[in-house]
Amino acid sequence: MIDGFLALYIFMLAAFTGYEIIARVPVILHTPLMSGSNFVHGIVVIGAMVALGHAQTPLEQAIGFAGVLLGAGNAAGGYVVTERMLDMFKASKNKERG
Amino acid sequence: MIDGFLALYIFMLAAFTGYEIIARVPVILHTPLMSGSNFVHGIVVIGAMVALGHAQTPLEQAIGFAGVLLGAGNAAGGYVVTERMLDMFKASKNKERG
Amino acid sequence: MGTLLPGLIKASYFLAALLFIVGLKRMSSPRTARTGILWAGVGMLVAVAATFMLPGLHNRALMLTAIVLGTSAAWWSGRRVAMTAMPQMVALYNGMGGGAAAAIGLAELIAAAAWSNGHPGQCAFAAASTAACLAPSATVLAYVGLFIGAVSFAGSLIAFAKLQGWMDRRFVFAGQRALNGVILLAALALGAWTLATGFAAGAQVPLLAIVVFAVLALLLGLLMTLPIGGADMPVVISLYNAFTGLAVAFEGYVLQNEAMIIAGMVVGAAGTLLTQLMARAMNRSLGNVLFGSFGAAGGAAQTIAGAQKPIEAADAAVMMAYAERVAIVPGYGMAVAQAQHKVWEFAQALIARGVKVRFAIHPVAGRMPGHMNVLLAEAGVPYDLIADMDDINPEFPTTDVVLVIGANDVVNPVARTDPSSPIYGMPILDVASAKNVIVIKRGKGTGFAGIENALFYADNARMLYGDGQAAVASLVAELKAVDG
Amino acid sequence: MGTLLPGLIKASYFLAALLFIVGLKRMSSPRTARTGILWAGVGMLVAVAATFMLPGLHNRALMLTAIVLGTSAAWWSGRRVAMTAMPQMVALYNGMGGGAAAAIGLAELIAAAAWSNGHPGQCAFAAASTAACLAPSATVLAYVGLFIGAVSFAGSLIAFAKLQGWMDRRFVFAGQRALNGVILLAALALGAWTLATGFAAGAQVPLLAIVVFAVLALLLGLLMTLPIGGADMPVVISLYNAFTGLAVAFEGYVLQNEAMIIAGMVVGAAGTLLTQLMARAMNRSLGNVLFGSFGAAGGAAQTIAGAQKPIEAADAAVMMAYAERVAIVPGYGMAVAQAQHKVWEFAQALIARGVKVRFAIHPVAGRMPGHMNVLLAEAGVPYDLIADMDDINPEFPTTDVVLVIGANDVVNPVARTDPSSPIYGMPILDVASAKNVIVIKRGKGTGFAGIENALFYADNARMLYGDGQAAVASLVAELKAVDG
Ligand SMILES: NC(=O)c1ccc[n+]([C@@H]2O[C@H](COP(=O)([O-])OP(=O)(O)OC[C@H]3O[C@@H](n4cnc5c(N)ncnc54)[C@H](OP(=O)(O)O)[C@@H]3O)[C@@H](O)[C@H]2O)c1
Ligand SMILES: NC(=O)c1ccc[n+]([C@@H]2O[C@H](COP(=O)([O-])OP(=O)(O)OC[C@H]3O[C@@H](n4cnc5c(N)ncnc54)[C@H](OP(=O)(O)O)[C@@H]3O)[C@@H](O)[C@H]2O)c1
Repeated sequence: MIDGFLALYIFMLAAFTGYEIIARVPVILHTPLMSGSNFVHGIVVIGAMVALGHAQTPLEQAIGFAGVLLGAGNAAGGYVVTERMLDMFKASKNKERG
Repeated sequence: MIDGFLALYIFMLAAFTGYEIIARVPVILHTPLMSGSNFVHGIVVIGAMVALGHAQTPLEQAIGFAGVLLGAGNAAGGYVVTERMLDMFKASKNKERG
Repeated sequence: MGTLLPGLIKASYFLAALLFIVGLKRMSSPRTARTGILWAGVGMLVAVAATFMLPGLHNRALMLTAIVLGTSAAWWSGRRVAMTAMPQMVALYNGMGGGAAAAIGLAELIAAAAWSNGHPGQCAFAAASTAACLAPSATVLAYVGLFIGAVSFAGSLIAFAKLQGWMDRRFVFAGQRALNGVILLAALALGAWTLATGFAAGAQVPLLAIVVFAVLALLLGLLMTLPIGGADMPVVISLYNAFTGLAVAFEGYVLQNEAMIIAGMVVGAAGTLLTQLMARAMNRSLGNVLFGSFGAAGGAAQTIAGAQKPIEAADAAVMMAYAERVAIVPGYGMAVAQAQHKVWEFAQALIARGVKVRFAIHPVAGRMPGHMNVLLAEAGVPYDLIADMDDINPEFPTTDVVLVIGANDVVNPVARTDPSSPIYGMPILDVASAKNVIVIKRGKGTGFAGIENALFYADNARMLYGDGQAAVASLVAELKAVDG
Repeated sequence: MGTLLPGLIKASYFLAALLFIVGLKRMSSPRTARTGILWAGVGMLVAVAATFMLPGLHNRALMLTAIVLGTSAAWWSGRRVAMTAMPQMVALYNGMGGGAAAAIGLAELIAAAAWSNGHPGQCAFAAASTAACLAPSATVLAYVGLFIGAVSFAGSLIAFAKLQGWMDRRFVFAGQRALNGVILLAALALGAWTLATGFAAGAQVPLLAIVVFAVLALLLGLLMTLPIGGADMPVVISLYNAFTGLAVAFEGYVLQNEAMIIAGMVVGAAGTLLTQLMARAMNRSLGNVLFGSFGAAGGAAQTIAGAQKPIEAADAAVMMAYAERVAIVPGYGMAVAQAQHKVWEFAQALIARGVKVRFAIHPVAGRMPGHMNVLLAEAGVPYDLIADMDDINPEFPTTDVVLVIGANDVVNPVARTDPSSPIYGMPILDVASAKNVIVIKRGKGTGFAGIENALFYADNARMLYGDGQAAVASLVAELKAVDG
């Protein structure tokens, strides 16, 4: 069980970690990083799976199904888009230079 | 109760937080920062207080007493030394300049 | 096996959380960014696989169907969309995440209320999974997560529609903010009432109340986003990205899932900072973006003495061909014209002649932070030819020619000189200090801020009118002509 | 009140952890550093006050006595010590923290074992505080924390003694590393044995075994640190700082105290990084610092062609008086000579004449990272006159005179040219590229790495022999003479 204060500690530490990581991101990576963090909260799909897995009534099943569908879309779409953007940041070694 | 995995999460997040904070420290602050982090682990004094507070035998009391003494020294000494060092980093506004 | 499997699942979640953080960390440096998303992706796979193994889950066929459908649709759309449409795709996927978080909250609250209604006097709300009583803190966070998630869902979809060009106008009407306030208050009251009812021993919580609560949140997200102009959308998307993160963290608490809590909270904090950075770089407050009527005040007619002096492509090409240093400043117009490939072709031709070429990027050029960087990277510009504002501003005085392509606000000296201007105080690329400035744009159109630009009337500035792509193409052609 | 007080205490611990993190964060920028330690200090007070409120604690009088004694002794010594003795004071206080962590582990393990011995068959080890069984993970971490804490305690005290000058020699003898290995193995075996005994139902754990375990750890800390040279101590202190942090985190887990876990872990991670940064800046591996015999190999006699060319203080003063740009490079010798005040006096005199003066600081100049910065700050040099290596290296070619004061290794070009040199690969201050170099040192002494320096034989270098303080004082006097 994650009780109240333990949850607060985890919330706080995770928030600091997220904040500090982003604080060092160069402007050049802002757009891919927004997309990358968008991918990360795609983890919501596992929560939706749990909700669907416990759904009993058709209403609950429908909501759970929608949740998994949307969550999977978040994760998959976020991944593809981020990967495509980052793929463009090639080092210049193999390019001709001025 | 902080069970095994919760503790792992907290260990991990705290480690990331500490790492990321230091990763941004300019060289100019390395010595005071070493001292500042030395102060922070002076929090050990509260653990020593708990240990002494539960001590029953004279041996346990002696160990607990030593722990509190040392822990208080860590905290107080770390604070004074860090503060003295940081006090020297004055902005140059009120100084004559070249 | 009874204790091994749960242990393994917990370990998988731990690994996933670790990989997310390491992945995001790696994404913060250009050298490691590409592997960063890979690491995070592995974390996601591990977490999903572990969740499949969770004992006691039903509806596994439905689950698999939903995952396959959601994944393939998103994968397909994400693969084929054009690079310039990335902002709206991020909005779309973000909205989906918000919707998923809201769905979790809705499902858990409905199931919990139904169970409690059926077992009067035992629990305020019980967790659907275990039939154990939900802690009051978990119940409250379930509501909060549902609310935030639903706002993010509806808001992100509107943002998507606007950026996609399906909804060009800003919907503004009198009393809009008051209406939003009323909806917010109604939702709060309803939420508080169901909570109080739930916690009153033996009282029944009407399930409909929870659904209405969710609908109110959707409505608020819709109405909040409708009046915001398309150009402000990136800040709004970033904000909703943070919202979704928080919603995921809160629902993670309800489900007692540490991976969700940590991933959601990391994104919540990171997204909040990113939003602030974006808003600050545009020299606006977040409140102004959300509630302000930008452009209305700043549009006051200013006229600038002098005239814009046009230049022919041939003359411009010669000027740069014989320059020692050329800086290229792209802006939103380059994105509109999709001119980045041509621009790089032109730059390469200059480099081949021995000209020192650099690209100067303003942090908020375009419509997303790093917008220009992504476009230039797409065209194949190596990132060490790309200079930040702070690095290149001191170099302009020794630069022979600055070529401005579809940039306007980010090079507008008014930001330094006119305190009444809406962009006053925004740091700009100081191109006016270069020896010569050539500006490519289609006509006398203003930029995002809707204000006149004194640069275009400066003595050392020449205008090369035309669509960005066509204009640069003619520069390339004329440069070839110079050689032979 | 039964639930209010524990809640308040938990909230205080949360606040303390938060303040520590925010404090450390603020210490990472020169502008906010001074308030950073204040914030952290408030956190400490809050945590200590809350702990006093903990219900069920005995020995409160003893507790107060220990706190008053420890605090006042440390406060007094910390106030009156000279600025240059800071490194050893940090070592001392750090050692105290390690000792405290070890004491907690010892007390908890002894109490737990005693309780279990008295209640056979109930528990492997029980927590002294609650008489509840200690989880196996907590028992193991109690041992680990005790071990690390004791190593840090003994090692830090040796480091203190060495830096204080009480112990000049490096104690090296044949088979030293083998002996350390044997002690480590013996401690591991003993720890494993007591754990196994404890977990075997009904078996008695001899309390003496736990004490012997602690003594072995102390011995190891002692023997590990004795052979390390005084100049390597800062890296070692930083390592022990990280050790203490970890020990505190582990004992925090044993006591189920989140504030200790978080503060300890943050310092553990931060200290590890800092140690790596220090070792890397000196171009050595941590293993080399701990086990290497530095200097022995590098001392191979190199001779450099040419001669050192002396200069008189009067000539040096004139040269700088009429220079446009002067860079001052301080090193360990300035610290030894306590010349920082004189140096700043001299710099001010130059500035008053219109000379552009900057201080160039190498990251590992002196004997601690930032050593020079602290000394210059003490003398009152504004920190914006102080330039990092990366910033100033490109400026040396346009600098008229570089004044090197007691620096040697950090300006040794051999680091770039001779792969066999022990400092090969270390980035250096490229002072040789300046128009003139004046070097203040007492004679032909080598620096920390014990190698010859080609710079001193360069055509554009002149030697101003003498103690750092005296030499700069004569420069000040001669500069006055220039003016009349
Ligand atoms: N980057 C971000 O994160 C972000 C987010 C939201 C808002 N903003 C705001 O957006 C603005 C960005 O400034 P900016 O200088 O990049 O762009 P801008 O100020 O919006 O100016 C764009 C210019 O490009 C020209 N243009 C449009 N289409 C063109 C085409 N096809 N070919 C050639 N030129 C074309 C337009 O003039 P013509 O019509 O005459 O061609 C216009 O003056 C700032 O005000 C910033 O605050 C930025
Ligand atoms: N900063 C750190 O974190 C750290 C930690 C550990 C080790 N180190 C190492 O320490 C070295 C630091 O380099 P450094 O250039 O600062 O110092 P250094 O290489 O140790 O050289 C110091 C020089 O100062 C001279 N000196 C000593 N006492 C003096 C006095 N009273 N007046 C004038 N001159 C005096 C000595 O020559 P004379 O005897 O001829 O006067 C000596 O050549 C590097 O090798 C670095 O790796 C650094």
